[in-house]
Amino acid sequence: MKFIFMIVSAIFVNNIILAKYLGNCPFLGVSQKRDSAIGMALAVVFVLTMSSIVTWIFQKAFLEPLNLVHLQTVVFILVIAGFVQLTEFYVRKNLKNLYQALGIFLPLITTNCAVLGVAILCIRSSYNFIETAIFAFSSSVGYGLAITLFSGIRERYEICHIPRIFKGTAIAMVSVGLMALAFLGFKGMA
Amino acid sequence: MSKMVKIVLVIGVIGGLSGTSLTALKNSLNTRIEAQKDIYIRGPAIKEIMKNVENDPAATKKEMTFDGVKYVFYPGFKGGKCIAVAFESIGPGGFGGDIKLMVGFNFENSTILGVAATEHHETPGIGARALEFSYLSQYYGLPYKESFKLKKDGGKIDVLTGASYSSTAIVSAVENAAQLIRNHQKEIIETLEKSYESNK
Amino acid sequence: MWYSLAFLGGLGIFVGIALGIASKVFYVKIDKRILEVQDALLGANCGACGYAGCAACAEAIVKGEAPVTACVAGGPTIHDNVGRIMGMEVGIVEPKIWESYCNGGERSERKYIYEGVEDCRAADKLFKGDLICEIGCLGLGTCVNVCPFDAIRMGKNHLPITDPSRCRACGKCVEACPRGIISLLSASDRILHFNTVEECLSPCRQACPSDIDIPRYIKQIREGDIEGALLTIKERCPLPLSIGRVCPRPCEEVCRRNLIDEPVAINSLKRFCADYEYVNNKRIPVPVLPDNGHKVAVVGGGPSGLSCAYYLRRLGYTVTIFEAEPKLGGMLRYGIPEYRLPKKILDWEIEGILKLGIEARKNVKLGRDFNLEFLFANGYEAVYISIGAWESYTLTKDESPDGVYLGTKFLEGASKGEKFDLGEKVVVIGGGNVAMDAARTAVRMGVKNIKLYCLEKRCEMPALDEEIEEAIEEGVNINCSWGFYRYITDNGRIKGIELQRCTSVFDEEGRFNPKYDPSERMTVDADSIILTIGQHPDASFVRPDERSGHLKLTRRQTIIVDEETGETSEPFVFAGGDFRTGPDIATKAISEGRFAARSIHYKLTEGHIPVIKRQKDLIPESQLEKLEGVDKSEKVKEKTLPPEERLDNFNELKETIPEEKAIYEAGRCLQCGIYCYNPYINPVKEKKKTEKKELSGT
Amino acid sequence: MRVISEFTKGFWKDIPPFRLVLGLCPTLAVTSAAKNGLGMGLATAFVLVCSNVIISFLRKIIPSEVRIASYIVLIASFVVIVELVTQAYFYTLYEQLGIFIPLIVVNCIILGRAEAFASKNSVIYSFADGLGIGLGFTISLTVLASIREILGSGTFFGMSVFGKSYLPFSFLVIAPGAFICLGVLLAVMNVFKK
Repeated sequence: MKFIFMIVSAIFVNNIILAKYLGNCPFLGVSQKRDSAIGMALAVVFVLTMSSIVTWIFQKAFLEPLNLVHLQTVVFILVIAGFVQLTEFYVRKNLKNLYQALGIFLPLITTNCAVLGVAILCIRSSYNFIETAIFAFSSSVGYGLAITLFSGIRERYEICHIPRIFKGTAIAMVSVGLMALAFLGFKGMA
Repeated sequence: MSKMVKIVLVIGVIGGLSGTSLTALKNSLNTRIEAQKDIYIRGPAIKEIMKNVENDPAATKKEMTFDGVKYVFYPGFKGGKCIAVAFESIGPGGFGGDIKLMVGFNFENSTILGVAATEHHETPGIGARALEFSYLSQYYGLPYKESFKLKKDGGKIDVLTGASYSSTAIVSAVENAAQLIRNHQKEIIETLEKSYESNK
Repeated sequence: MWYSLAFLGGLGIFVGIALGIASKVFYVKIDKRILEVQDALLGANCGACGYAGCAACAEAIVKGEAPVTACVAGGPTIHDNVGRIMGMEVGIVEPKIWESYCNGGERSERKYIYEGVEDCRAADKLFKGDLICEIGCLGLGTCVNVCPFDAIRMGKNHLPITDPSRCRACGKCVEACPRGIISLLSASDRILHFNTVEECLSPCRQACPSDIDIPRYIKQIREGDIEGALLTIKERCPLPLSIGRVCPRPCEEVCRRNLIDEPVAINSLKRFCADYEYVNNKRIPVPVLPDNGHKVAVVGGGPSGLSCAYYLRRLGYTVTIFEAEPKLGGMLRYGIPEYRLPKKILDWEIEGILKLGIEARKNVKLGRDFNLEFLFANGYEAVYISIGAWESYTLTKDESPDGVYLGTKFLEGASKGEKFDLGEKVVVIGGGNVAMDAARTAVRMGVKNIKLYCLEKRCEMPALDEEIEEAIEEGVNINCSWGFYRYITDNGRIKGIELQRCTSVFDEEGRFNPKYDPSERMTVDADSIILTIGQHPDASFVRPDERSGHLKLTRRQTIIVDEETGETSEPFVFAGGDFRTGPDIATKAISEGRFAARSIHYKLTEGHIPVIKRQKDLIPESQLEKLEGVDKSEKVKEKTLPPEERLDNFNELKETIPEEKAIYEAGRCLQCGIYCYNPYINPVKEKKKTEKKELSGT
Repeated sequence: MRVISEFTKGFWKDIPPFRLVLGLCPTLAVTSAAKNGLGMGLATAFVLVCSNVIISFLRKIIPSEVRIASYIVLIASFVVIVELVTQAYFYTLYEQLGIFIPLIVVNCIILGRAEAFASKNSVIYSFADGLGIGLGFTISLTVLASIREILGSGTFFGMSVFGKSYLPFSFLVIAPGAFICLGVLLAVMNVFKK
């Protein structure tokens, strides 16, 4: 039951983009087309889950025993960057189709604050290993949901007449706001 | 190959230097950070809970270990006698993670002296409402010898609508703290009075 | 303290080593330019540009899909650097030219009245738009809205027009247009383009063997942009001076004006453009890409070989033509008589082609002086063989008696100025254009009595009507439905020929299979006989012990190539022209040459040749039954020398039409699409200036 | 004089996040109160200036293959310094900004300036650039935060603006309000854009 609440909360109520303001730059950048949005979503699910797990292990295996918790930020970002880069190298060489679909989004994730943010959140909320995995996975699913839905909205904007000054990022921000407002309706579920 | 060595060397040196200097900084700032936490987090909570004491609870804090868990007790004295104590208790499973509460106990009449939040990640306006005085005040003055339960579990505690998760976390935090007092009240009072004496 | 030093330093070293090794182990080859651009970019992988990271963005910039300013995060400094990198390549990245192929749009009838969102994409979703024409411009201006540079606007006729000075060729409009009307093609894209079945092709474009964009150049002539028209023609035909004179004009046969009056004089207009360049003696520069380092050999300097060499050169290849004869031009030089194509003009035209930087080696024959091994050993990466079809068929298996001349040899000799002892009575056997050329050449050599015999009935004769009529005017006596029976000789010298009645030429399946009635025979006296009954290639260079032995030939000695690519069974060897098709018209040979250029280009740069659905047969929907709203108008004809002035000289027969007539004639063009045409364009006075502007973009 | 232009471009020409649409997460997350906006802006500016200076200083030593990794480590180190210092001296701010202090590391503006500017320019220009862009970011954040605080809570830097009778437009304090407020501000900026 606790896990179900955790999942629902992470996907809908505390959606990392719409409620926690994480990962906005790539969210706005890659949401212009549905296909790339879906690719990005899947890549985020993979990287976010994996890197949260890896950083959790680093935290518990090295940082806490060695009393180096204050180096968390440096270590995490280095680990995530290295991990993502390695995955990209591997996928590009050995899984060409996957690379075309997902791999090209991998480097983008290094500087996606959602990835580092969720990794730190898991530690700050003192989640155990399983909770970390579930929380990270469902948060990333929430990210994927938001970016996919949003890309649909943005594709629609192409055929709408938008006031000149609102064209581009401005209208995108306003619509993210409206989407966040809609997601606020999920609050009752908590 | 020499290029490879250079790459590895540069990044290693940068990493090592930054690690060392950050640790040095951390060590030099550590006491200040702890003091800040006392002032800004626990301080206000304790002040809110303990109003009529002669000492500064934060200055007379004392660490004790029960069942392998470290607790920091903030005692309140009146005429050299320990009449109250406050300490941090963790309520697992709040909506945004664990909730940390400062729970105060009045030894004079065996009631809860007060409850105040020190750390939480609840949603503002929703779960966070459960951490405001208006909700937490229902605990004030309740006897701690009985266990604390929500009304739906047969207890006396109201659930805040829309914040059931936070309410549950709070009640379990208070109950955990009460349990510790129930089991170790004497021991705690003795230790605290002894150290108060010796510090005087 | 030491922990942190060791731990963070160690972690750094570990990450460094791991990435270093991984980048070697998982190394993937990437275009050098992409790496350069990527290096210049931010490297933050922030995604603000809309691409998946800096690598993807760099790729898009190099491909020209993204502007050099794509990196939002980078700011002007990075834009400058990227621009500099791309700028170094400007010579290679050709400017792309915006074009919308739809001339129709509103000309089409409507299926229903559309009142939805003012957006073509939305309109297109509803039963493929409100127009009957499902490929035409919907005219709702989506391209105008998506253009980030305000370069597009809707013209008066609801067709988009662009301002070339503003267009950055970003491709947003191409992507947005649901009909795929807009294209951004560079000069080389256009050279590599062949008509496909998906396009909106007017009947004349469908019929043109060279795929010339006929309505476009006619429109340019109407607007007075003759140089532009010539460049349009030269995208598909490098020899407009010659083709404008000798083409049998399959385009005019299908011109929609045939339904009303007479076809537009398409070929005369082409000749007009070409002569404009020739008469003013200024070579209009054509875009040629910088050298790309690839070397290609073209064997055979006829129209097909010249075409292949010309287009490869324009794409940046180093090309060498190997020609067996002392001069280039092939059948255009040696098969077409002077009065139809003056050699001076042909020389000027070929000189123009060679001036682009093509080397020509003359008097060297494949199989005699060199072979394929020699070419590949000398650094040529691909070979195009277009040796033509020069061997004439004969009527008997034995050696022909004295006084029997083979058509090609006769014409070749005549064009080289050789003297022939034809006697007084000459018989020409054959009914094609070569027969007419031979007979009319004989007329100009002073022969008075020329009889021509052919198997076909008058209406079946493959020669152009115009040619036949002109031959009759010049006194050639044409006799149909006669076939050869035997020669009559005297001491090995021809005396006459015995003919038999031919009842039918083709069998029920349309194959050449003549039937004779042996009971009806006649004998004709002749001092000499010219045989023009067809040619075949001379494939004697194919030797089993050489690389050429891999080439496959048909029974008629023509070569077998892959229909989709023009490549022979031997890799990197391509073939075309008459060598592949057997004797055919020059325009077809030119098209084959360009097609081979395309294939060679893809083969050498990308390794494989993309296959397209080429339009070959006429598209049935485009064959209209009647035209509405079109007024009759008279066709402009080229001025022809009167028959009495032609008999004793090889002066050019026809004159170029003058400019005002050309513009008038261009005005007769209906600017057809597949389904629609424009009845309102008529050969009326000059267009107003504003309207000119309106049209220039489309 | 170039120093001055490098410095001033951050205030209008390249002002983030309005002109350079980057660093949106902190822009949205911490601007519910003017104090937080100012604090976050200054923290970011500090990291930006320090990292710009040190990266420009080391630009000839760091091999290009690992430059991004090295930059990240350097930036992260300054972030940790900010983290520790705010914790020690501005504890309430530290609590308010929460995880957005460590997330300064992944703010594209910082890595962006490091790569685009500091790695190619001398220390003095990099300093000017970092300071300009950093202060520009601070101004943006403070402006946005002020709007949200004044309208959303009726206060400015914690001081009541409209008095007790004002019913705060509390929508602006939560996430949707943040997005829409920024959207409208971007549109307003577009009015001035040529």
